Amino acid sequence: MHWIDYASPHSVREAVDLLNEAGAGARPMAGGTDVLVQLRANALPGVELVVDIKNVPELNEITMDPELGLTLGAAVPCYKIYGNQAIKRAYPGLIDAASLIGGTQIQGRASLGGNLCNAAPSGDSIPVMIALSGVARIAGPNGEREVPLEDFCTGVRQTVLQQGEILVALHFPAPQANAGANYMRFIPRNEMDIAVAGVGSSVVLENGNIKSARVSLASVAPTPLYVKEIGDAIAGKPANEETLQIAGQIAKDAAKPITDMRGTIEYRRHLCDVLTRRSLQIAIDRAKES
Amino acid sequence: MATVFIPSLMQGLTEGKHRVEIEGATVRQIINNLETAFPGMKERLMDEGEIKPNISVAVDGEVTTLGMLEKVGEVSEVHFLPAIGGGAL
Amino acid sequence: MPAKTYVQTIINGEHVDFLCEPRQSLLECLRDVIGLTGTKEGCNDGNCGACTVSMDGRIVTSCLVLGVEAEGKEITTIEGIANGSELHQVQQSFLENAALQCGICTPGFIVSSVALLEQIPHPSEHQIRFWLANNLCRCTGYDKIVRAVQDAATKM
Amino acid sequence: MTTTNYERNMVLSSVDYKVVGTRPIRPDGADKVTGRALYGADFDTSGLLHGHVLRSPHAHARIKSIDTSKAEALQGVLAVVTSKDLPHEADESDATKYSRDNMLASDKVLYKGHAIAAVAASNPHVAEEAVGLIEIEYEILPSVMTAPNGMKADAPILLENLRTEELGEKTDKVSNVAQHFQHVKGDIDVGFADADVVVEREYNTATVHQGYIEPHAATALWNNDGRLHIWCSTQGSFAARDALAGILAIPVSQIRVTPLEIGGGFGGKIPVYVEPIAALLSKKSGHAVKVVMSRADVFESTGPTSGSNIRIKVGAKNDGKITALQGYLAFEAGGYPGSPVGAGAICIFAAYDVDNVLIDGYDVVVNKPKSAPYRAPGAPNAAFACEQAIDELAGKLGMDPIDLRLKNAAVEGTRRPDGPAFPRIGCIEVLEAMKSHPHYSAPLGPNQGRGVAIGYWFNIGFQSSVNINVNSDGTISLIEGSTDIGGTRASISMQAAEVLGIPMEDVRPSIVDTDSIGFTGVTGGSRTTYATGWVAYEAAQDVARQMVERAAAIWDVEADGIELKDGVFQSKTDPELKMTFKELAGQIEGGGTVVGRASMNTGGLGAGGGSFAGNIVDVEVDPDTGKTLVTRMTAIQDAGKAIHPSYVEGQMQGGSVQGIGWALNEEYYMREDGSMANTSLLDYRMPTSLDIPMIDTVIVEVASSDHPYGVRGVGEANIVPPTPAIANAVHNATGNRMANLPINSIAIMEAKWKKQGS
Repeated sequence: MHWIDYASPHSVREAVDLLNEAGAGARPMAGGTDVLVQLRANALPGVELVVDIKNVPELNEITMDPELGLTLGAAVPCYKIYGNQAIKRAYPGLIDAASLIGGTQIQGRASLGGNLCNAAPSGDSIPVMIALSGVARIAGPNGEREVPLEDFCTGVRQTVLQQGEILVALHFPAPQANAGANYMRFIPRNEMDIAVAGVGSSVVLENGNIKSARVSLASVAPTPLYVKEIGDAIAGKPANEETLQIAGQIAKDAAKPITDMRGTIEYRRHLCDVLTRRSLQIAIDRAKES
Repeated sequence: MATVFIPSLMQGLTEGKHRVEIEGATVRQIINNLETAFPGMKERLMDEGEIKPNISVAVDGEVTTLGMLEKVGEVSEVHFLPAIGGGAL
Repeated sequence: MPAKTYVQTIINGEHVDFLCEPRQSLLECLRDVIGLTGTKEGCNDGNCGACTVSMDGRIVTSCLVLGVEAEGKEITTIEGIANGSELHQVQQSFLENAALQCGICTPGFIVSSVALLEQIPHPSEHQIRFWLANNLCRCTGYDKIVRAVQDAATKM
Repeated sequence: MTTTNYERNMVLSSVDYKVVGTRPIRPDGADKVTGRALYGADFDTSGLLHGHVLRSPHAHARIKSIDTSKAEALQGVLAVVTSKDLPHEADESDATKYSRDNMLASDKVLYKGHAIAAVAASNPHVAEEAVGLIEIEYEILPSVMTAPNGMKADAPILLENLRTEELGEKTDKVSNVAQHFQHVKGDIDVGFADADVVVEREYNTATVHQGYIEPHAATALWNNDGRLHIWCSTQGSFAARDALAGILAIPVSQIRVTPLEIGGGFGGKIPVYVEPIAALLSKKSGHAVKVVMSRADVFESTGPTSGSNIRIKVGAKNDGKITALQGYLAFEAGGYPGSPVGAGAICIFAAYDVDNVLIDGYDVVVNKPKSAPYRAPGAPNAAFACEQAIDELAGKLGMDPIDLRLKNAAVEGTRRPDGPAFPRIGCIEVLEAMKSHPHYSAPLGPNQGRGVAIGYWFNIGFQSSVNINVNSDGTISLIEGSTDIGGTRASISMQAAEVLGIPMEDVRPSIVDTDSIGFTGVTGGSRTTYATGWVAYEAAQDVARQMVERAAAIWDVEADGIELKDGVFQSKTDPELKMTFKELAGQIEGGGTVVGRASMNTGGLGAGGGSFAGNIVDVEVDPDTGKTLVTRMTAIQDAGKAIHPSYVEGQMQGGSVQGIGWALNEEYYMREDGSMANTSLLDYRMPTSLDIPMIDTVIVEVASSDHPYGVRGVGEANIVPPTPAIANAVHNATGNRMANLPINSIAIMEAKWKKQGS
């Protein structure tokens, strides 16, 4: 690895100043499970300063409010998320994602904020965070701003973050009554793998019908793909197999995958159909139990 | 006399015979006597006094590491085989 | 060459201070700077678990931690698992169940397994397999490792 | 999880011993569970430098120039080496040139990852940075990745001097086919004319890696007295010494190899890679130099095992008697000749006693790393093809697949297709153990299928050496040269202990360097417990003889009147005259120590008759995604005699799980440009603990006819049957035959879609 400097700021202001001064030569790091691998593989050749943001208290906070919802610090590691009983009850879809990123060791370091900022098409937590209508709270030299998560990733490993900006927290609205969510991916192994395709879904039920739904896909486009058309098409429809088939078909049509070592175009589109149906079914079951 | 098995790709030298009886108490003697009976064998089997690296000799079923020095019994079977490249050796 | 960084840690219960370059991983620091070579490198990208150590009570792959990040942390490596001359039950169970062949993955498996049994004292087979999925073993087929952890759980 | 009402790890034993067959704790255990054991990368010495290797970014290219000046100028760099630092004599043979060029490329690079230059620096990061400053000009050439493509008339040629060798005869055509051979038994035309049913199929297997967890690591010190000392992780310290002597053109006596603990090898640590580079860097810098590979280096630059193209034709009578077998095997050798196609051809039909057989084998160079041995090299590829064809034949005949195999099973005296006849073997016994296992008749759930297969590996014997020193406290120190990859300190010590009637815990085994013990072959070929164990037996017999003589001198009686029984030396006639091994040992030190020695050749290829192994496998296939889970697996193998049954089971379980990985996911995924895409353990996808069930075992014991305890090596045969057994299980679950490895979920869905479309 080439020489790097390391800084460990203790406030958002300090972190933003460090990053702003260093410009393109600086890289924020939370758990480091992507950044260190990329540095070692010479994938970040211009980076000379690593700004370790996980010692900023604000980035480690978890706050749950029955009215306002969940605010998750950007650097909170996965194990703290799935170890949190309140999140477990209210946002089981987040738990799905947090407990399948990497293995036990990776989950001791990796964060959902980091997963989002890494902006890999396969990022496991992003689809369900989009499905849950998550919003990114960003701090920068010009103050704070908020971005809906479906707009956060702009390309392969590219995000809306500008020079000097960091992701501070992820915010999720309080779950509605009769709501459920899920993340499901397909991997060849049972753990420690990159999604060949993934689906995050959320539904709200009303009298056995789908009141609203949001579905987002992983690994089938340059960015996590929010498929608004699915929600539009199945809202108001009964929560049954026929409706799920409609959703699956739309997902399959919306996917724009490539063929690579993890899957072919045809197989990935097929998976979008299967996984969308399966994921929505779990979200529906959870909504019924809630 | 030992029974020497001739690989199919060498049977051009032995008028199509796939097994022949040859005198010899060592692999060296066997090869020398083979050459007398079927001229050209030696050139196929040996290079600079050693068995070619691509060929191995099995006496009574087991490939030997002693090469030309390996003893051959009165009723032994001798096979010339392709050497096991990339194998466990 | 720019300056090295001074890092203060507690490793296996002892105060250990060391100097390192920011680019050095905790794994490199343990092995090359401090001389604790029991923690192994198998892949250097977090996918084999051979470098597993416990940091502030949580297992991590030390190849994905910078040495400088260890400032103020408590770290337990394979060298800190036994209690003096007495093996930890997990170590003893690995031996009695022949749960190692070449042994290169063993330090990581033992550190992970000890953490598992602290968290879940009586894990199911599935829980053991799930917890250990970040630790690769190419020799054993995992059967005897899972049995060793089960054995340790019953004896602890 | 399956509930069991049977023994999950059975040992079908007929002979009992005191130590042999028990399960003591391995002698090196404490070091290995506490982190104290020193592996390849753990070695340190004063003034140690770190080496880093520059590797080719191209799969096939001519090297036009190398400029190392910027690297040499970097602060902290002490040496830079290239192929020019290797000896290249004027009369260098092709084989020698290949072995040197594979260490450091001279005129051409033949695969991505091919080593070209190396740097030594005081800091490994600086060495890496310096490597980035070396400038190389390439002429990029078209590459070829598979054996069938490499054999095409218009294929890019890798080695301009290469001519196809046909058992000593060289053709004069420039070709990528390094070797063609043929095995003939009977007349297949007659055999097929006789057949009522014929199955003919073509199969392909992907390139796969051994996947040991420890990357290659070596430290070299080329001392001022001209002697080269290497500390490395190797399967054979003598093999490493001899390879180094050839590559560096120095006498073996100038080289001393000290083997460190080895973190897995499976054949892949028989060749040397970083050792000669470390040696050259040491010579040039005057320091000890350590070179450690990265994981990507391991995938891209060390031996995988060959991908292959195999065609099978099998004919049988309606009653199941096989009348003819024909095989065509074309194996990728990698950049230089030497695939395991020869071994694959020996094993492919070894389980069958058939009169008419024809096998053609081809060794083809392609732009991938030079293949290295991998556990039963060549045999799993061969079995994947043969055992599926046999399964298909059983289906056509309406026969139980194990019954079909039993009807045609090889027995003592059966002539293998390559000529030699089998000594005593356990093929039938393994098949019978499979058939009677509760797993074979257990019910299956929805989307599940069961498959079986049998496999063979011939095993090797060769040379080993053991010295035993008797200590005055009644223990013995056992000095040997076989590096211990999987518990062989225990299995070797146990055989010496059995002879002397002492517990294994009284044996102190040490694995020493090449200056300190007689020649010992590699830990490979399933030979260590068989060969070094046998030599330990002989060395212990030597100890026993000398101890008897000592007792005779003490008692003033004739030596032939004394026997050693259960660890007690006693007079055959006078019951008063007896001493335990320990008591006698306590009396000998003053009168000169007892040192037992043995060094012998324990046989060649096929030693002990080899080993047969079988699998029963259940899979569950998700009909919508194609994802395949192995839900139950039973491994059955003939161990001859299991010295330490736990480690025999461990071999069987480990081989089975490597086989699962090979069957379902593992492959070198090659990009268009000839580079491997999945060079991390994340994307290479070896099985994790969560991917597999417990692996049940049955150790069958059909004693080999030569080893004193009847041992057969067990390290390899167990990886032969998993891939076809899984393929057969997938067929039974889905109705589709899978002709290519890996059988991943995409392949399963494509087979399904193809069938639906047709």
